[in-house]
Amino acid sequence: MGRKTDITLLDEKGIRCDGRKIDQTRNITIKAGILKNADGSAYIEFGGNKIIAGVYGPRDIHPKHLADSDTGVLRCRYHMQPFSVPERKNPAPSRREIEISKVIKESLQPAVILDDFPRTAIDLYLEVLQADGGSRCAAIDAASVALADAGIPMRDMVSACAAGKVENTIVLDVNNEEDQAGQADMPVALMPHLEKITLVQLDGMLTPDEYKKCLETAIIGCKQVYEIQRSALKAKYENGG
Amino acid sequence: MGRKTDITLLDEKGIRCDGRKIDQTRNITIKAGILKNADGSAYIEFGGNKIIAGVYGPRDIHPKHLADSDTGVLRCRYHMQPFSVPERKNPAPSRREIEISKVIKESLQPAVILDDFPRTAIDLYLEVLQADGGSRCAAIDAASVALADAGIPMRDMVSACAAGKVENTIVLDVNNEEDQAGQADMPVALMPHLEKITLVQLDGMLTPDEYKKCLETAIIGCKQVYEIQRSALKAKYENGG
Amino acid sequence: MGRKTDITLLDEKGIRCDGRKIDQTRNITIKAGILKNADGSAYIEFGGNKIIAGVYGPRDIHPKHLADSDTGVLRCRYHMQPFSVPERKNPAPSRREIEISKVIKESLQPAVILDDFPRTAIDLYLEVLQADGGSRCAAIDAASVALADAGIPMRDMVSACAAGKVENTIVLDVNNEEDQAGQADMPVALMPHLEKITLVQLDGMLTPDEYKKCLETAIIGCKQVYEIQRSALKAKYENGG
Amino acid sequence: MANKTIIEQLKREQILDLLQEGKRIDGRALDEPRSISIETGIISNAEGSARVKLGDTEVVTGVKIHPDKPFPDVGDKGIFICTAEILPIADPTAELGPPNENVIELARVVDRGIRETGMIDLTKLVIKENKSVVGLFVDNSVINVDGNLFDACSYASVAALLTCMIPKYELQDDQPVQIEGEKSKPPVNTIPVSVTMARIGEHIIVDPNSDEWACMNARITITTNSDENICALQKGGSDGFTFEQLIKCSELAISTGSKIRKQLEAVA
Amino acid sequence: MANKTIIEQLKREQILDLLQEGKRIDGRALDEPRSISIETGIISNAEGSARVKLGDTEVVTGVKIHPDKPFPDVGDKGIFICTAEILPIADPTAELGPPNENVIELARVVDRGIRETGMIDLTKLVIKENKSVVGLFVDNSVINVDGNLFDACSYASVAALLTCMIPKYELQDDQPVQIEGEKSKPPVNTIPVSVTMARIGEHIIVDPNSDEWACMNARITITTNSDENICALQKGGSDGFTFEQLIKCSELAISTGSKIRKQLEAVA
Amino acid sequence: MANKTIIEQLKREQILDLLQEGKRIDGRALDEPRSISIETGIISNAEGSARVKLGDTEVVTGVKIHPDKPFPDVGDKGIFICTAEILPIADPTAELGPPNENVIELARVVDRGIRETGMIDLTKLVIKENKSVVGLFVDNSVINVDGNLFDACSYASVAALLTCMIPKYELQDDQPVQIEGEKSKPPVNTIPVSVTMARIGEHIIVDPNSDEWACMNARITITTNSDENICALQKGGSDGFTFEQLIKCSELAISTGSKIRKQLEAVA
Repeated sequence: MGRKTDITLLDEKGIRCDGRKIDQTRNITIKAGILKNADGSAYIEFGGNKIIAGVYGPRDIHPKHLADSDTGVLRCRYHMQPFSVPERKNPAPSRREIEISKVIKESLQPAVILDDFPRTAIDLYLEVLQADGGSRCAAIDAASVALADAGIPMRDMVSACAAGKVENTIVLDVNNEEDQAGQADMPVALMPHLEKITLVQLDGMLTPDEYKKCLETAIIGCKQVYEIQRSALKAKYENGG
Repeated sequence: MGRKTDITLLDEKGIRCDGRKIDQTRNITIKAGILKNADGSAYIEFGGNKIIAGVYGPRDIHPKHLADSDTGVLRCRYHMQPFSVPERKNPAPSRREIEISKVIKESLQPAVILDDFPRTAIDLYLEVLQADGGSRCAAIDAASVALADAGIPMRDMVSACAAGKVENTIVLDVNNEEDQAGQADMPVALMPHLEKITLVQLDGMLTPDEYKKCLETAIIGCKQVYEIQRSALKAKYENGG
Repeated sequence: MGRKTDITLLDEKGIRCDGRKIDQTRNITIKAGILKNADGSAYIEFGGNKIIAGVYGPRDIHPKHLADSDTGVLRCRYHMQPFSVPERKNPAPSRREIEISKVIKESLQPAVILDDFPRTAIDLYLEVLQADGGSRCAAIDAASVALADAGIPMRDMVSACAAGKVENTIVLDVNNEEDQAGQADMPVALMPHLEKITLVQLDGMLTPDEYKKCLETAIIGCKQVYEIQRSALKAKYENGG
Repeated sequence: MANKTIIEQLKREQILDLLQEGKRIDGRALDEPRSISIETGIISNAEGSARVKLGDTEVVTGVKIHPDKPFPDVGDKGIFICTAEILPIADPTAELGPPNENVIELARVVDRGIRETGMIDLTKLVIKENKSVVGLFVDNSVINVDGNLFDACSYASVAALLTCMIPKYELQDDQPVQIEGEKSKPPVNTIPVSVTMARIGEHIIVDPNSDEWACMNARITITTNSDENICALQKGGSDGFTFEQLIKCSELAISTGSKIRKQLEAVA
Repeated sequence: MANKTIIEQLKREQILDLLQEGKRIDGRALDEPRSISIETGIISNAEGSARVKLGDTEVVTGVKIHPDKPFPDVGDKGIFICTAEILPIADPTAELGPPNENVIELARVVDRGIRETGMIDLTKLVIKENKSVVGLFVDNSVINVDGNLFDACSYASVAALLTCMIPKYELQDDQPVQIEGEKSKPPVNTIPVSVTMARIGEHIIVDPNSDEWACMNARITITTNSDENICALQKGGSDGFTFEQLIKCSELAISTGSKIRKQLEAVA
Repeated sequence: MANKTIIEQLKREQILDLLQEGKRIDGRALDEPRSISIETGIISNAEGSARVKLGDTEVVTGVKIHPDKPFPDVGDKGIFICTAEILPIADPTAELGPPNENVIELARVVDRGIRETGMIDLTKLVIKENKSVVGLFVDNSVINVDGNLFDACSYASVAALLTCMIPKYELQDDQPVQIEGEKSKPPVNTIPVSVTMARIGEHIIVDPNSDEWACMNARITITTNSDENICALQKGGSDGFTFEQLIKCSELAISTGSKIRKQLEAVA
């Protein structure tokens, strides 16, 4: 349920409060392999989001009873720095962070081939340095690149982008102002080649038609993100990373 | 130490604020076998108390170093729902709940035959849906039925009821108003056939004579409860439970 | 950074607010072997500090994965009683107590010969009954006696005393008033025979010359403390302890 | 953890075989939820309460109401918080201690489903703007687990809210004080209905029981409001959905939800 | 856990054999507590303090006093809270970390014994009704364990309370401020004495030491006040008592308590 | 724990052999810190921020500023709190969960180094004495570990503080309210520089990297201010220093610190 705002969220020419068109994402840049110690890593700037993804593993699990003798286990922690948000965040993990960690994990599990690594874990850490609207999608986008950078075998990439409703119009990649004031925000993650949707959530209100439009719009965004993820990995390996 | 009250706790005809006589318990109903998943269970309404007891076990103990190679272990958790009391209760276990869990466990241990189940635990969970005066006695009464329902071998039932002092008179089964305003509350648990008292606590002030009278009164109450426990188990098995 | 005070911290005759000279420690008494159950123990009064040190071990470590197959492990807990300070202290260990536990452990490690006890721990517990300025030094002094009392083989004693700056003068053993108002406080621990400094911290501001003077002064204090530690152990064994 | 026993594998094969024939293990149609029983007003210490059975999944829910400080920046709205706990009596694998990620997700999805529909008009729960508001605390205690806790907790929360009575408060001496005897029904805008569906193989089933839950590929919970709009979604599980499957799920959520809403409306 | 070693079994047999002859392992009579030594005023940072030895069980206790908000509904009473901790120096098996059920029971039984006798007149510790009251925080630190911590902590708490000095506070600007130099003795109504007894076989013994504690069948702690009435009871241990044994325990608690009370009165 | 592998032992021997020749494993002189790169203003949600690389040790630090109640007894000073966290991406051995003793020491040493120099004039951060002050919260997130986190976090904290902008607050209705658009530079008295040295055998080296950290005998962190006085010290590690070594360390801290301070001054 949104709050009132004085900002013009969408003008008569279809231009949004940050100058974007309705089918345009914010600026996205991804860089692979940015951490020395991690087995794989990536840094994403997605609008105002600045997020580092780091991967360790496959590695042994402690305590052992959490291990699975048939398959590897993907573990995921989404974590915001105290300074990443306007109001300083308490460093202890919030319930929101724990839920986001879980939905991110479940959005990536379908892509990661874990069967080759029984009794081990792949640990994925997502560190939000600066948070803006859509941080879970941005985190998934960086995570997918970091997993690939770590050499983890994958069925497909996972590319995420939200769509939403602003002034009764379905738009791509809702930003923070739009989310605060807005009518609906639907983060989506897609395996672009397998055409499987591995994350979908919704806050807001959509008619059945809007729901369909919103999904379609988000999928287009995911595919745009996929190209940026590919380029990031390519850049890393062309630079002999 | 009680608080002042405007209620007439005991009138000249020996009738208490809720209409009971001094040697009368509140309404008690017990139903055995009410949960699908638990190995044994019971539901009790005892005055305003509404409590579910569930038993799992004998089952393996984790972590293993808590197991005992000579005998089984009885574990017990008394837990109040947030909505069970007038002021919403924080869901984390309070010190009061931890102490009550311990005294309930120690009131049941003498009855439960644990030696046949080395290295295992019998887990007893007491979930208070609605709390009124005397909830620990009510919990023990339900627990005893749930343990029997789970087929745990027992030396005897354990039947519990409080007695107390109201207007300088020893009365059976102190209710919440009497406890708040009252002079003494003494919960007692009894193994009716073995005539052993396995729980006794006291808040309040009693002369040595009153103490004796109070114990005797509580024991009479326990024996009344025992008949209700028996009927509950009988009803279950007659209904082919 | 000190606070203002009305007390004359150092008069024209070089006498301090508690009547001491600049090179004089507060009263120190140490008694070895004061606890029945502990393997070794000591009680120190050092100015207003009243601290009990107790040692258990070498003993098995739980959980086992914390054990070291090559050597024993020294573990240390510095803990203040709720009533040990003017404002009642929350019983949970504070960050300050955790840090002090660590620096005390590292001040004693060089003296304790751990190699003879692989897979075991020596547990050192420091219980502050009453806290005054310089409690970490007093704790180390008691700890060293308690370790010796427990028969733990040691390369040397560890003797601790602070020096500091008051009214631009370097003084021995800063007390609480001096610390509050004062310019610098530097706790130091010394192995007197091996002439190794195993603890040094500083809060305050010292020129390089003052720093040297302060270290020298503290070392003199440590050597005085050492004599008291020796006497305490001697007294214990002469009394057939 | 995920070590599937042979019995579990056989059960999955059996469930899949039946689904090929359009049947479910307990005889239901694919789009058929289990029977729902709702009892309200069962906890006199709570301002609202309900006991809901969804098949053998069973929940007791209480609504506690008390005045509170508003959250910063939303001083013009009351507080609504929904929690969930899986009691250790509910399931042999339930864990004691702080809630794990599954329980946190459960609570947050139930909370969001109700919150995002705007079921309760929180602007009507203000005692004094920016100073003091009414808080509604909805606590779900799961007492028996047989799959699909999301919907069971959601129905119990909605039923407890629909039947709660809100005390009246006034500021006296800057402190909120309850006015004895004046209670009112909650300001209800719409009735949210949560419908959880699982994908097993290529089949979409409504309201999975615990055998189905254990072998599903992915799940989705969709909450709709009285206008049959979609107000909250949550995909879960370690696999995904196709676009077409997600459209089908939304249709099922609306059609199934509409029937369940009638049952919820009847308790109010 | 409960794996009793052979040594423990032999010790239990020895203790039982002696009890048959009316003797105890340390030579005491069955109704004889160990010697009690009480030192007070030992912690200058505390408003009251005591160090108590009950045989080789040893406790240091401090009373801290500061103004606080009253608990809701009891705005006309000061606050009294009693805690206990078994320090890791006290016993090789003492655990670090949050208190376990034994330590929680210890603290609550000691607290209740003192509270239920009404030892301190809390109505005299009000600075301003419903706004600000005086809080007494009694913290027991056990430094050596040799059985029967209940009584040792109780005596130390009572001795520290009897000798504490309560600062005077006034509200200034709605904040409680301490008036320098004005301190008073606590408002004492009665002196509680806790007596803990164990049943070993059919024998009841007073003040069990740790060997006796390890092999008892059940225990009971009874607190009496200066009028020799019974104000608090707590049964513990994994077995029970007969009615006759409980009557006998109450008589022992009164007779033994009366002697110990004289020793506590002497410290005030 | 401390089970040193053969590889670690060989590395220690190699490091010691090189030190005998006055050389280090990465080619630096004994008194030479690694190169330091400092970027500021990188987090727009923070009032100040910095990303510092000290060799391959890397830290991101943010300063958050908000009004707060002053600590009791220091109502005439603002609040300064510095924390540190080693993120799990930073090192394969980093632990999740509450900070362990190493992380607590790290945070407290960095905090004390800055606090004891009096870098920020906290008396200028008072909104209303005893009522409301400005709080500076400096949070260090270590993102890659290659030894000597103390200095990396200290430089990042100082750089973030030097470049932070402090909002202006006024009391309105007893509540601190931010005045839009009015921001000022922090009141800086001096620039603290932390220099950490390790003793390996009899050699003192500046800014140990992680190989050196793993095999050092003892370490010391010395913080100096702009006047080249010594303001904070922390010895660590399981061995000690001689008096002469400690004097040498203080000289190295001043000479090395003086160069690093120029680099920090340049960011302001």
